[in-house]
Amino acid sequence: MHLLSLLIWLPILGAIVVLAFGRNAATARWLTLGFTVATFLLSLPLWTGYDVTAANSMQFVESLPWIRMIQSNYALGADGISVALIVLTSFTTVLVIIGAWRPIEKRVSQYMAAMLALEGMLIGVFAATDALLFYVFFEAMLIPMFILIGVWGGPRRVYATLKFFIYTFLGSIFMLIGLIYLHLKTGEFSLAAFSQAQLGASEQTWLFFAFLAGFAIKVPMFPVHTWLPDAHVEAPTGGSVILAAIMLKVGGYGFIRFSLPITPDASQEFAWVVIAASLIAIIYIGYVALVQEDMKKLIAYSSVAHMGFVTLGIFIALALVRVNGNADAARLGIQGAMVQMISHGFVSGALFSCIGVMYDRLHTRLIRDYGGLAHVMPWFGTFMVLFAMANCGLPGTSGFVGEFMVIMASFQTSPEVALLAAFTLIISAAYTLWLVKRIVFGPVASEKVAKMQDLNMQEVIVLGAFAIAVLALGIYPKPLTDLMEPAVLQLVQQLGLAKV
Amino acid sequence: MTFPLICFYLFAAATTLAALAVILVRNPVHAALCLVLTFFSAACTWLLADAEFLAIVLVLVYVGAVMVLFLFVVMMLDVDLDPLREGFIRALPIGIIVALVMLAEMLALIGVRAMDMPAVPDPAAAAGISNTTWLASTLFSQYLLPFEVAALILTVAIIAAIPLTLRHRTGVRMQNPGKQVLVRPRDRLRIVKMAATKPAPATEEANTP
Amino acid sequence: MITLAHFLTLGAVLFCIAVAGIFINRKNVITLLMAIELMLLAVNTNFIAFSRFLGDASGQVFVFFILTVAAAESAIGLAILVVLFRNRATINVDKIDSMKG
Amino acid sequence: MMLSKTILLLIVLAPLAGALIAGLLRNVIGRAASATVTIAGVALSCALSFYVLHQLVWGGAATFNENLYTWYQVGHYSAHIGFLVDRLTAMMMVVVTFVSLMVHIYTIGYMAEDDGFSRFFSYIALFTFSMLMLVMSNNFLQLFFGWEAVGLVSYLLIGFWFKRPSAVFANLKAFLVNRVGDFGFILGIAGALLWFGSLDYAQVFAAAGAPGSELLKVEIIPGQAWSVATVVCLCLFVGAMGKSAQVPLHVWLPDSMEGPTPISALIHAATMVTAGIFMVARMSPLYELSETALSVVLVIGATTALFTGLIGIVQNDIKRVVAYSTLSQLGYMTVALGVSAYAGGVYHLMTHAFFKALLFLGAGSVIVAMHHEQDMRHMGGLRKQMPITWITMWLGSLALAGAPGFAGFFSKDAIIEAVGESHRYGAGYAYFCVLAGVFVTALYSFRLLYKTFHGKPRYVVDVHHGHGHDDHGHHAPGHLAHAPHETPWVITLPLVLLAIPSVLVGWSTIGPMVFGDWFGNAIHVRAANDVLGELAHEFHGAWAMTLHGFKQPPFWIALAGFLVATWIWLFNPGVTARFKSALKPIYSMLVNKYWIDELYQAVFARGGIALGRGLWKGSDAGLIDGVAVNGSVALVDRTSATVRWLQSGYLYHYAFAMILGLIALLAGVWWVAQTAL
Amino acid sequence: MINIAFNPNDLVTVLPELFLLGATCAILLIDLFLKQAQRNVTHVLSLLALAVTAWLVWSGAPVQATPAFNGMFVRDAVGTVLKLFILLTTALVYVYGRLYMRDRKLFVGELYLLLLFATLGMMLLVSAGSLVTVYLGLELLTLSSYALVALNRDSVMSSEAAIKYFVLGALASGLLLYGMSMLYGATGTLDLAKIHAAADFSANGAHRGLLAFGLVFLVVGIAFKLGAVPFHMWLPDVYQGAPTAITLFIGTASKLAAFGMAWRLLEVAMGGLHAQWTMMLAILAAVSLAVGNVVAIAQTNLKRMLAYSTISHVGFVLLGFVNATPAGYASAMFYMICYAIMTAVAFGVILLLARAGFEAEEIADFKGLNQRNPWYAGVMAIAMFSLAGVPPLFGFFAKLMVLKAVIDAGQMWLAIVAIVFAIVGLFYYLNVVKVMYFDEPAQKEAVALPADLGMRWALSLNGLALLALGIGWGPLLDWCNQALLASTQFAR
Repeated sequence: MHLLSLLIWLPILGAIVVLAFGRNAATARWLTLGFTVATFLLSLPLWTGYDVTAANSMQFVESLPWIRMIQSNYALGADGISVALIVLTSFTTVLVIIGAWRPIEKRVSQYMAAMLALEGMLIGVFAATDALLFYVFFEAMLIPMFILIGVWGGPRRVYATLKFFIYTFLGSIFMLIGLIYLHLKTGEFSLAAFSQAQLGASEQTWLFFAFLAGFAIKVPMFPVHTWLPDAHVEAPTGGSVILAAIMLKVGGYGFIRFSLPITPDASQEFAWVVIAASLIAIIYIGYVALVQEDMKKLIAYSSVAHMGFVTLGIFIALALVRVNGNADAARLGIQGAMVQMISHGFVSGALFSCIGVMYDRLHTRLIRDYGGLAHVMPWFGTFMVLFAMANCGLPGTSGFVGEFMVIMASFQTSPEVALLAAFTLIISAAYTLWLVKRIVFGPVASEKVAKMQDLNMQEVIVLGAFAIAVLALGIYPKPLTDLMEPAVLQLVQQLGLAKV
Repeated sequence: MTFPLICFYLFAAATTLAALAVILVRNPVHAALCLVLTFFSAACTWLLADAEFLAIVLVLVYVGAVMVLFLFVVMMLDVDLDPLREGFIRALPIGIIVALVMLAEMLALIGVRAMDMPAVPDPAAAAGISNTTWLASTLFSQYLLPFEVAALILTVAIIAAIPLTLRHRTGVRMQNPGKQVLVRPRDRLRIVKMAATKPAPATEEANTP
Repeated sequence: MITLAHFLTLGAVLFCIAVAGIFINRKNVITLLMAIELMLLAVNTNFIAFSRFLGDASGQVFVFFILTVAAAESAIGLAILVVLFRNRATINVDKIDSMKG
Repeated sequence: MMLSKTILLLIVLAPLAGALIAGLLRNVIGRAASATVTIAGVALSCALSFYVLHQLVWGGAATFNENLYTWYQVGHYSAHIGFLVDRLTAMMMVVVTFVSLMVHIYTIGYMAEDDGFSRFFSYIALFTFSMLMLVMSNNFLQLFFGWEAVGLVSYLLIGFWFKRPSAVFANLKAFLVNRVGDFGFILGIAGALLWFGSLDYAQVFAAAGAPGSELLKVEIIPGQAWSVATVVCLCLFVGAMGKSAQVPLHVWLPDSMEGPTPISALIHAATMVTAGIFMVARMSPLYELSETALSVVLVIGATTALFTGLIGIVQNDIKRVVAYSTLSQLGYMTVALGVSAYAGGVYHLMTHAFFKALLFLGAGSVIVAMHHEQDMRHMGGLRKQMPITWITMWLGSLALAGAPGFAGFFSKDAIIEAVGESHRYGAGYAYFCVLAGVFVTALYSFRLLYKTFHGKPRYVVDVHHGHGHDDHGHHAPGHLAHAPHETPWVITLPLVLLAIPSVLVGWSTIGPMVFGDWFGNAIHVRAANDVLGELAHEFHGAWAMTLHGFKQPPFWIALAGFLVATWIWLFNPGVTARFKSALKPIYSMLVNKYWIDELYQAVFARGGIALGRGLWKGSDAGLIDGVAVNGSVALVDRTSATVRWLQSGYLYHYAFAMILGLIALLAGVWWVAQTAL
Repeated sequence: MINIAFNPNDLVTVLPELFLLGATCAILLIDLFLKQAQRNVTHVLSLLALAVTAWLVWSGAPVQATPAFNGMFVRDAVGTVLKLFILLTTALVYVYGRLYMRDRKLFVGELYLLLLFATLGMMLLVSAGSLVTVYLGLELLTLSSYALVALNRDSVMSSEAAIKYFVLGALASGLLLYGMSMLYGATGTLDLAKIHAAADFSANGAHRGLLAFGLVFLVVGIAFKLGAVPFHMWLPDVYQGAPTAITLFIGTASKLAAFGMAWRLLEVAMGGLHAQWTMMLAILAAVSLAVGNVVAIAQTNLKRMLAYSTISHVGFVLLGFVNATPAGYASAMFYMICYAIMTAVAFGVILLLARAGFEAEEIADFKGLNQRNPWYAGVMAIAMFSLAGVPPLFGFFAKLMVLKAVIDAGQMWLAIVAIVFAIVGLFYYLNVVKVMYFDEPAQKEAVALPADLGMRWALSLNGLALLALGIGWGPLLDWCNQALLASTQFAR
């Protein structure tokens, strides 16, 4: 049963089918919905079929020789971390397609095809266990995203999409150098071989920074985050959702898959760099988010801040396992980072969908154009407040879980770090709720706002699904953490062993 | 200093000076002529190296064909000379410096001083054959393939040069003698019958009120 | 006695004159072509000298080919020059700059 | 015997179910059903809470401590959802559900004409659920969940009338200030997890109580070794300061009066704000480890008790007076905690819940009668129109002022005496504050009564001025569409029901709860700190305490306050103007609430925005984007535009380039050859 | 006395070339008797000739490298691979260029003949076993190319490009010859393999200076042919000035041939001095990458932009040489083949969109192509992404292999330079995609494309090949690798 292959190629096949037969917009929509739903349903057996008790955390393994000469294989596999992210991807894509049902009117089939291709590649990234295959998916997904932002984007879309493409390409190509080096060192491209490669201190150092370049930009971390606000602002709603909900996760996933196991010693030595950048992201970016005038930009900055928790959790784990010898806390940190990723997927996806709902009605994203939506769109207001609360990490919503775990874990090694990280409680509430205050509450801002219609069917489905996910994860995160536990455990054990 | 050496110096000097003249004279026609002189002198030095056949070929082919072609083109194009010399003085020092630097590097790298070895006995002479025979035996045995290719190259030159320069001018009036001969009077002259009387002018009447 | 060095030096000098010619004659394409002919002469001199001093015929054979090709080259080159002159009414290199940057 | 898990779950989930039904299906089921279903849920919850209390106190039930489900389990780190139900919890459950039930009933009347009727019920039921989760928690995680959840509902309710800019400002402010507290709180939780190894109360207390735990030190600031208990307790207390509105995080509570009055009663007086007090009492095993932390608690509490009370004197908004009174009373509770008189604090919490809810609901009743006029300057003489409200308000005020025999007397007197007994650092200051606070309390309490119910009416009834909706803000100040009259029974009934415990609850409970061992091991006090234990020796029953109370300074001070208030506001209302001008600096300081709001506004709000803008424009847009990103792009572009002209179009330049390249390569080779030799 | 040593087996070895020569002569004669309207016969015959030649090359490929004509000619695996792709790309020139040339009244017999002769020259060049054959093959190619560039003799641009090409090309071949004379002087032979055997490459060798000196000139000649900075100056002007079909030819087939020449001269003949030439090539590569990518950004003419892009790609090819091992050469060859295929697509689309009187060579001409002709916009986008080196397209893997070779050679700095400028390169490739997809078209309605089904299919397949080879590039890489392993082994 080649489940992972199916998950990767079904959407890509769907993209071709939609391009070929999607002349009619309605056909394109329904076809796409069919493919995404099928993919989502197929991804569920990953979760249910994942055996947490098995000795090997990597399951659903597939391997075919790809390029014999360089020992690169079409190798797929998924551990709990991958499974979680794959399910997130297939889930979010369905919602994105539903969300795009009405707003996307021009060149529908191309939009849908780009989304499907993107989905397939994203799943590919999370499923690849061959570094070259990973890299191919990692980079290839830039193409549909580039087109998505550029064709269906806002007025400054060209600047934004070029910036997005070049920025991310810049980082990843440095990573490519690292991958090639590792290939020369080990003679193959499998991630398992990479993680077992014996590397000296200086080798690890530059490899670490090569990977950092790739993943830090993707995450994105301070100070290489500036592509994100622009990309988000200009992207169509679906693009923003995918970007925030899934693409950013690739960076965090990369840290877990590459940086930590391959260069554990350098990661430990330079963890402070990442931790410092994460803390800056949490506080500095929080302040920047506070003063944004464009809603999407605000949420984009908030994404940067939230992803700071991901990197913090990942790298605090190193200090925990290496310095404090506290493997359990390290697991907590990584779990926290992972939960934060999944949660941020839901929350940011939902928030961007909310902004899309507003944008579709008023065609502006400026905060000052809105106000009093709770009065004219009560259901929308409810959802918006819920997701805002999740965004500022209210317990009971998914946003809290990851933050809580990361703060707990980081306190185990450094109360100072935890202190700065916990600052998010204040600043995230400040920017998110101030946003809510200005758009949802208060007097109805204008005649136009007064005429806004409450959510339609598709929007209710999208936001409702996100809401259920946010609450479910917030109330009962254990299924998720249990799913990821074997993989995290294995990673932490690996971290404990020095390579130098 | 032997006689051949003196000859060599003489011819070499002539070659060099003529070559300098090629690049320094104003008029392309003069330059081409200087080039001819350069080739002549060089051919002489080649003779000193026992390369009689090539020396003759150089004179025959180059001076006889190529240089004439050059001259032909120069004259055909009838170029305005004055603008072509602008910036000459300005470029001269640079040219000299570059050439000298180049020369120094080349000589240093080749290691000319290490090359003062005498010539081996002329193998052709040793074998008792002429230089031409010696050359030909190599050419037609070892270098058969290149020889054929050289022929191809000449073919290409023809195929290429003809369409580039051959020009069917349109709009040029030419006489066709055959047609002129075959012409008949009725082709040229047509007799048109016209009414004998002219209608009265109506304009004057119209003008009177 | 004539040594290899003499010929090589002559070749080098001719070569450098050719180079200087390219530098000095900034305007006239024909002179540029002549400079290149000089360069070929330098090459040929080298080959002949080496051939003589090594007692090997292939050098001279090569010269033979070079002369052949150079003739063909001149034919094509001059043909192109004629085409150019017809189009531009000049062979002034300074004027031939419709493509740049 | 064991408490039934099902019953406990029912207590928690009944309000939640009500909230969800009323909230999500409000358009389907209608207003009446929304109210019914929530009230039913809370009533069930309340009844069961009483049952649980009964079981624990008289039924001999053991403390219930069980996890319901695991939230996450990573290595030995785990977090659960579970209940710890002992007498402390049970008492809180009863207080919460009872007051909540009263408020629910009251709301039917108070919100009768509001569009958001169903929504309101949904919110308050949700609040009840959250508060129960908070108090019933057996671990820090769930505590924090409840902590934040009540904050959320508070946020939603303060901003209930979301079209009012002041309301949405106030709710944002409340949430943010609370978040500052939570910031400390979560660090405290993390500290407990680090140093005591668990999120579970029982395990944390066990670890903290283990010998040698005092010796644990941590150097947050290098060279300054602090006891970990101090660090944890202080961090947790920051949370309590936020939630229980202690100075300097008190600023949100007065503004929270933007919410509907039932909310003020339920959340911002009786229950939510006391969560901090409850939490510290719950954490008493930890706090007992740290003298330093307790001193801080003491000083902060004392400061709050006195200085916020002072502001109450100059307020004209009826609800704000009660709000400042709440602040002040919360200060009292905190002071009690600070002197290790946890039981006293919790006891005051309970009595205060009843009488403060009463006062708020009474104030709300007045407001309804006055058609949503809240300014006392436009009231007066209402005692004739609304006698029930008047009497119950008097009873509540007497309780608040600590008139002997009333519930407030017992609790407050116990606290004051405990402070007097304590030798903790800062106790002297605290003693002064709480004594002075008694005077202040009397002053503003009776000022409120006099200005509202006595004297001459200061409002005008414009009968012609429209009819129908009593929409807020439609009338000029002091102009009413109808004459005020007594409010319907759904409003007065809760007043009466609350007045009963306000008056009577002290008699039977003071003995066991404060001076006895009623709380059992729920509250842990070290013998050396046990001021209540000291006082217990002198306690000979409630009657004796009441009589004794007449001899104590608090009574005389309160009496002085009463007399002054009576003299000024009942007999010489004009004298206030003279006071105002005579004490202008003090007066303006009080009116402006010590300028703390302005300070925060300038430093944190505007400062934060300025900082953010600076970072955004300067660093993000300027440095990173401007210089690094677009700068490098511009550099490449410029280079490109420049370098392309090397391709000059001139043949000889092209040839030069080749020759120069050749020369350079030759030189390179030559140079390498030279160096190699 | 003249001893003509002629081995009839040699004719079998050169059978493909021989056939092509014969076919060319036949076409030359047939074409003379054709009217302009029947020119398609020449077209078909030429394609046929190329196809048969390719079949001969493929089917007769010897297991072991076979020298012929006294080592003048070597038929080996490297030659086979390169020839096949040379023939393929030349065929593409015919297919893509037919309508374009017809619209410009350049649909003449000479076009076909000169291209065939050039192809023959390239085949000779890549199989050369001697300096003489290198020179003659090169001249056969370049002389034909000069003429092809000038073919549109009424065009100012064409003739200007031709004269520039010619003068600089003559200069370059002069320099190359000078280098060859030095090699000859140092070793006394013109045979490439013998040069390697005879030369004393040791640091204190007798003719060390001479060899090094000659090497510099060889490198210059190679660099010129490839178009490496600073010997690249002809390239943008020729790309722009030449008729687009000819640009396609110069950009694809002749680059492959240049690769073959580079390999023959540098590895087969001068392998012993690789320490020297890798250094030179490294510098040339770095400068080419820099100049090519940076200057391309400023271009508004697509052909010119592609010229600069070529320069940068040449930088990459040279990087493969820096690791002077069969694997390194294989990566360079792989890259060159990849580059040829990608460029064919790009020029193919230009040719497709060009009409009589409209060149479609300005980037602005592609505005909104996606709305007019989405399929070809897609094909062009694939080409651009591939040129930019974005996976999963072929171009990425070529870059990957080259980078691997460079890093393997320990030249990390070069790899960094390469990727930094690859980023710079993204700008202009993406700009083309941007123009096609994001900009509004000048006119809304679809432009009628020439109804040459063969061209459309070929172009589509060519574009899809970039995608297909991006997924299944392994066999091609293996092929290149084995070819170079075998050939290098033989050359030693």
